[in-house]
Amino acid sequence: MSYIVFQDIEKYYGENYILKKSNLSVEKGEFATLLGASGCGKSTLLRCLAGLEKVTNGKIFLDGKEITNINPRARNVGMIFQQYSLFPNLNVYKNIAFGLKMKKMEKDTIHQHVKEAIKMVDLVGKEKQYPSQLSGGEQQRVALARCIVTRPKVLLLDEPLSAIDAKLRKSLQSRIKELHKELGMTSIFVTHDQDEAMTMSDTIHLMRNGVIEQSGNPFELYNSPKNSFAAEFIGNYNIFSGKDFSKLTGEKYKDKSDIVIRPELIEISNTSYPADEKYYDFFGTIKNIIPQGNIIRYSVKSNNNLINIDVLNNEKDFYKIGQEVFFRINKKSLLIYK
Amino acid sequence: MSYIVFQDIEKYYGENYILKKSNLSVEKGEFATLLGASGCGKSTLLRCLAGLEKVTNGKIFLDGKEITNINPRARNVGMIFQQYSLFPNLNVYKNIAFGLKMKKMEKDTIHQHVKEAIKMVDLVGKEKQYPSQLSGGEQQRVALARCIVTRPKVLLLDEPLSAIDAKLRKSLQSRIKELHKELGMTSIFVTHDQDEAMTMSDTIHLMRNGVIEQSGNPFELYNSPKNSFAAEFIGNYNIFSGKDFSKLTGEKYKDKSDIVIRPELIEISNTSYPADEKYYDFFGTIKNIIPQGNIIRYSVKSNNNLINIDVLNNEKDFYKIGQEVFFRINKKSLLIYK
Amino acid sequence: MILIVAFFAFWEWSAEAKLYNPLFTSYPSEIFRDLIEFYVSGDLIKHASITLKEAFLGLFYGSLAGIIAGLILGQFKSLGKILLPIITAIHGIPQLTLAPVYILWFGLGIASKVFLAALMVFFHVFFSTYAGIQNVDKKLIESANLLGAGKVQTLIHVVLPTSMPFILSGVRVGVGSSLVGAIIGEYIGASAGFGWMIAYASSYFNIARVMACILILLIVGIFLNFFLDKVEEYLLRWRGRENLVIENSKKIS
Amino acid sequence: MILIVAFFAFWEWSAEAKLYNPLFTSYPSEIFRDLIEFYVSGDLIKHASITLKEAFLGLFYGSLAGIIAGLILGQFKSLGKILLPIITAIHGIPQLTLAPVYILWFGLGIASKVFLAALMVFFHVFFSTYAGIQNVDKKLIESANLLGAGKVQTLIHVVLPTSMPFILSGVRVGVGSSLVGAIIGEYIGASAGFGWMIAYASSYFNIARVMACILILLIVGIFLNFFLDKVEEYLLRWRGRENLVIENSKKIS
Repeated sequence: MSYIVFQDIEKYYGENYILKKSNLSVEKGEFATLLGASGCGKSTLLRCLAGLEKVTNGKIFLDGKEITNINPRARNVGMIFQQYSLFPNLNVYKNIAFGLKMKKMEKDTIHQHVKEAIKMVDLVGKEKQYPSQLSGGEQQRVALARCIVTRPKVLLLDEPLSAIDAKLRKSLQSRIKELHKELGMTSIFVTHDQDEAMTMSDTIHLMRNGVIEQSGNPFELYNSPKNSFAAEFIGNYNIFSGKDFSKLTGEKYKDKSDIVIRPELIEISNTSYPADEKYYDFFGTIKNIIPQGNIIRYSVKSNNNLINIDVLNNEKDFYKIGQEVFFRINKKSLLIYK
Repeated sequence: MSYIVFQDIEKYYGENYILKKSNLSVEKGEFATLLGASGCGKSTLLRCLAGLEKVTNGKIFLDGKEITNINPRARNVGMIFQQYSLFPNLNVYKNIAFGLKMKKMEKDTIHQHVKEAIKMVDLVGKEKQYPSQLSGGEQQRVALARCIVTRPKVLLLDEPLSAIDAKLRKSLQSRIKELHKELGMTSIFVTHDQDEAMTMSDTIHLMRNGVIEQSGNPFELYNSPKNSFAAEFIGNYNIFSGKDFSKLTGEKYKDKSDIVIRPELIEISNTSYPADEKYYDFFGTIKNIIPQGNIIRYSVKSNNNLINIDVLNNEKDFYKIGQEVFFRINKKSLLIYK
Repeated sequence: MILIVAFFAFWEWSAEAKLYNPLFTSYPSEIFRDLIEFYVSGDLIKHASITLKEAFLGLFYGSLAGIIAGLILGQFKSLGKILLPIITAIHGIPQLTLAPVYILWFGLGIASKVFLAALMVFFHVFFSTYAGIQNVDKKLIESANLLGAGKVQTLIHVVLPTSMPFILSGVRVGVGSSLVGAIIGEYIGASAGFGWMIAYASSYFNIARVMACILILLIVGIFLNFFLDKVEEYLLRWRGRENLVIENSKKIS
Repeated sequence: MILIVAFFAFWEWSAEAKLYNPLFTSYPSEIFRDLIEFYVSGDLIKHASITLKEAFLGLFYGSLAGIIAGLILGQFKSLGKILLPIITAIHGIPQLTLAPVYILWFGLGIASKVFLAALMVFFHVFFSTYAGIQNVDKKLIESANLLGAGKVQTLIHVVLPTSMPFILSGVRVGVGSSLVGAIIGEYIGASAGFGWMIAYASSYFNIARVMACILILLIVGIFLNFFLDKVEEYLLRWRGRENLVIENSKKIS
């Protein structure tokens, strides 16, 4: 049995469901992410594991024991919230010591553990400051220390970085990843940001409307989305209706199917490609160039379709707006849904 | 003379300066961006143009006239704030009509203009709602409409998208870009997010500590940063000290210089490259793989240096953690500072 | 509703059963009888109208003065810096304790009670108006300015409406204060009004009459609150759910 | 400081010059003379100690009852739903207008004033404590719970400290109310205390004595406020600048 198991979890509020037959398992030491738009039930699922929400149906197992109806106090689960949620009347040291004090540890042991945790999150020298004197990033680091100092069986992170600005977020992402590895702690991370999910996770569980749509590692999710919802959510896929794509290629696709292709799999050139059975060949005009740092995205118009093509910004070839270009798509790289 | 000219603008608070000898010009119809970390003076510069801050020294010209000391009312400048700043007691229609009412336009003309603006920002049907009933994205669209309906000479956007969540931000970015093009309106956009600056701007002005460090189009800034600050701010450059780089390559670089190389310009392979005078050749071990959607970033350890290499996620070659790889850097693509 | 009926029933029963000295609270039935007598004799209308007149005049003048003073001091920051500490110091003296002085100054008639009521209302409304103006988002004023609004237009179209929640919360507190002011004034020196009636009745141990007066006060209070709720609902119809929650928590405190 | 001296000088001068009837405000010099006499005769200490005793006892019992009731109703939501409307209804009757009834109940002595003062304090403290508890971030309670704290520990370590700003703001308002309660009680029926002294002096047109009493009240008020500032500063030392601004705007309103 996996370290954490959600078995047919359902959560209803009256007639409305938040979660519907959700099954999920997380291995010991894994960094799992629940990814989805707001309202998809990802936070609720996390809160069910912590015991902060009661499940309507289903069972939850942690470390071999069923914990479905156990008091949150007794679950030994650590949780970090978006809003930091530090105790405002306690200084950094006392905030971090809180959990150990509740466990009636000895003062000396507490001191040693807290000191160590403060070092881990790089807050040496800030022990006596109150939360109101700290920046958002520092507060979240205190929250992290307050959790890990109690060595919980699993660390739950409920959009912990959403309130922190872009530059700082990256450094906190790697700090969380490092701590996760260092302590070998099982972690479940909730986010609506697919980039964050992709760079941090061992496994991503994509959720929609209370249901887990797809689970897999970042490459599986990005390269082989299960349906057009997943494709759209995770990447910047070009999505064609079967009708449009039939017109474009001259081959017959079902009208109602979705044909999906990643922009970085399309090859572009200013000379025509040699005929090749394995490829669809196209011809079009550059309509827009969107620089994205290490990537350049060309919007190419071909036969009334706008197609995005991503190339590496390594100055080998560069096309201008209005220029006519050739591009081709490997038939194998197409994904067809329905 | 350019459409907007900042001439030696300085702003002091007592002894402390916010802006120091800032020179900047913006052409008619241009989409210019002020990019920098918080506190760099970018918002202050914008507010000086709007007349909301008095400049200590220097002159500002708009459309050929000096406006340095003119009342903000009389400048005909539109501004959008991060916090939306709609009049909470007026509904959407009346918010948008406010500027025209102040200009004592006739009711019929106002009605026509407002209707048109509401259509432009896709808010038809929401005319009678109050700001508190709208989402953040909708509120910002109202703010946009309230500005453009008065046809200002220049549209100032002070981090308008920072409070809006990631998914929605992209669609608002393109809506703003479209409106800019459609109305041919000169726009100045302030942001701390280099990706946002890159995808939206005709020209980026990178600021630090009240000074403009570098101006140029997105490609110029990304591909040829003027110094290591710009390189670090704009991209994910690998930055080596001269000392380290000398060790790595065996060639002599000044100890105190910074050698800087973009991760997407490094070539990686599992077989060794043929000897080539134009390249430095290296050998290392994959330490980490960070999937970033259309890009895969490999962290390669070579001679105690961690080097990031970006390749397109197009499944041609894929390396595993622990694998030994060859990589090379074109000497021409190195940037050396100081 | 059931709760109220049950409460009266329990009161009547416990007083009848002499669980305590009924002199202390009288019987609901007796209070009701007295209420009718009070009304039939014409005394109710007479005394009520005097007290309400004092309270309303006090509320009107006090609110008017408070709003005007608040707007002026809120607009002209430098003037505010000088006058605010003075007003705060005067506010430090509990106005009600000065009731005897005001009666000395303005006589036993209606003027002294109106003045007392108005003074109490003034401070509430002034401080809340002032706080409301301080609280107006600066960016709103800048937006109005950039959209072409002058100082007066900004005051009328932006500052006044957005500080309305604060002003109204001041007026709401003022309603109660004006009633208290009028009644306390009447206790100390008057020959008519609800306050006089309560003081007079209690000096003759006519508890039923005292209770009748209190009942009427309670009803007046409930009615005024309901009325103010409606006014506020209308004037602040632009506020969303979120703001209403904040307002509610304020009301409770 | 200069302002105060100037104010007194102007007062003395304008009264001397008979710009208005000096009977209305007396002269600062005469007030000062009376103040000394008041003190020397021992009356000041006697009356002041009675009034302050009433006020402090009222403050103590009222705050205690308010905090306890607030905590209980805040913790047990279902109980709160039943009792809150009742307490709110009772609060709807302005307590001060009931002063004659309390004197009837508890006699002319100190008990009736303490009761009145305590009752006024109770409502302020109760509602602010209750609001404070409602206002505690739910995530804080959840965090404490996940970190192993039980219900009582959460109450002591999390709920009570984080609602302290609200409780203290209730107590702060209560300080003024308890003084007002004691003095109004004394106006209506007493034979000693500051309130009695003011009523007595004004009935003999002894304006200097009235003014002396008011001056002392003002000084007591300033001292108490300063003391409360210090207590608050200490108890809420964990609050940052931002929160202080909010608190200040609350104080003003």
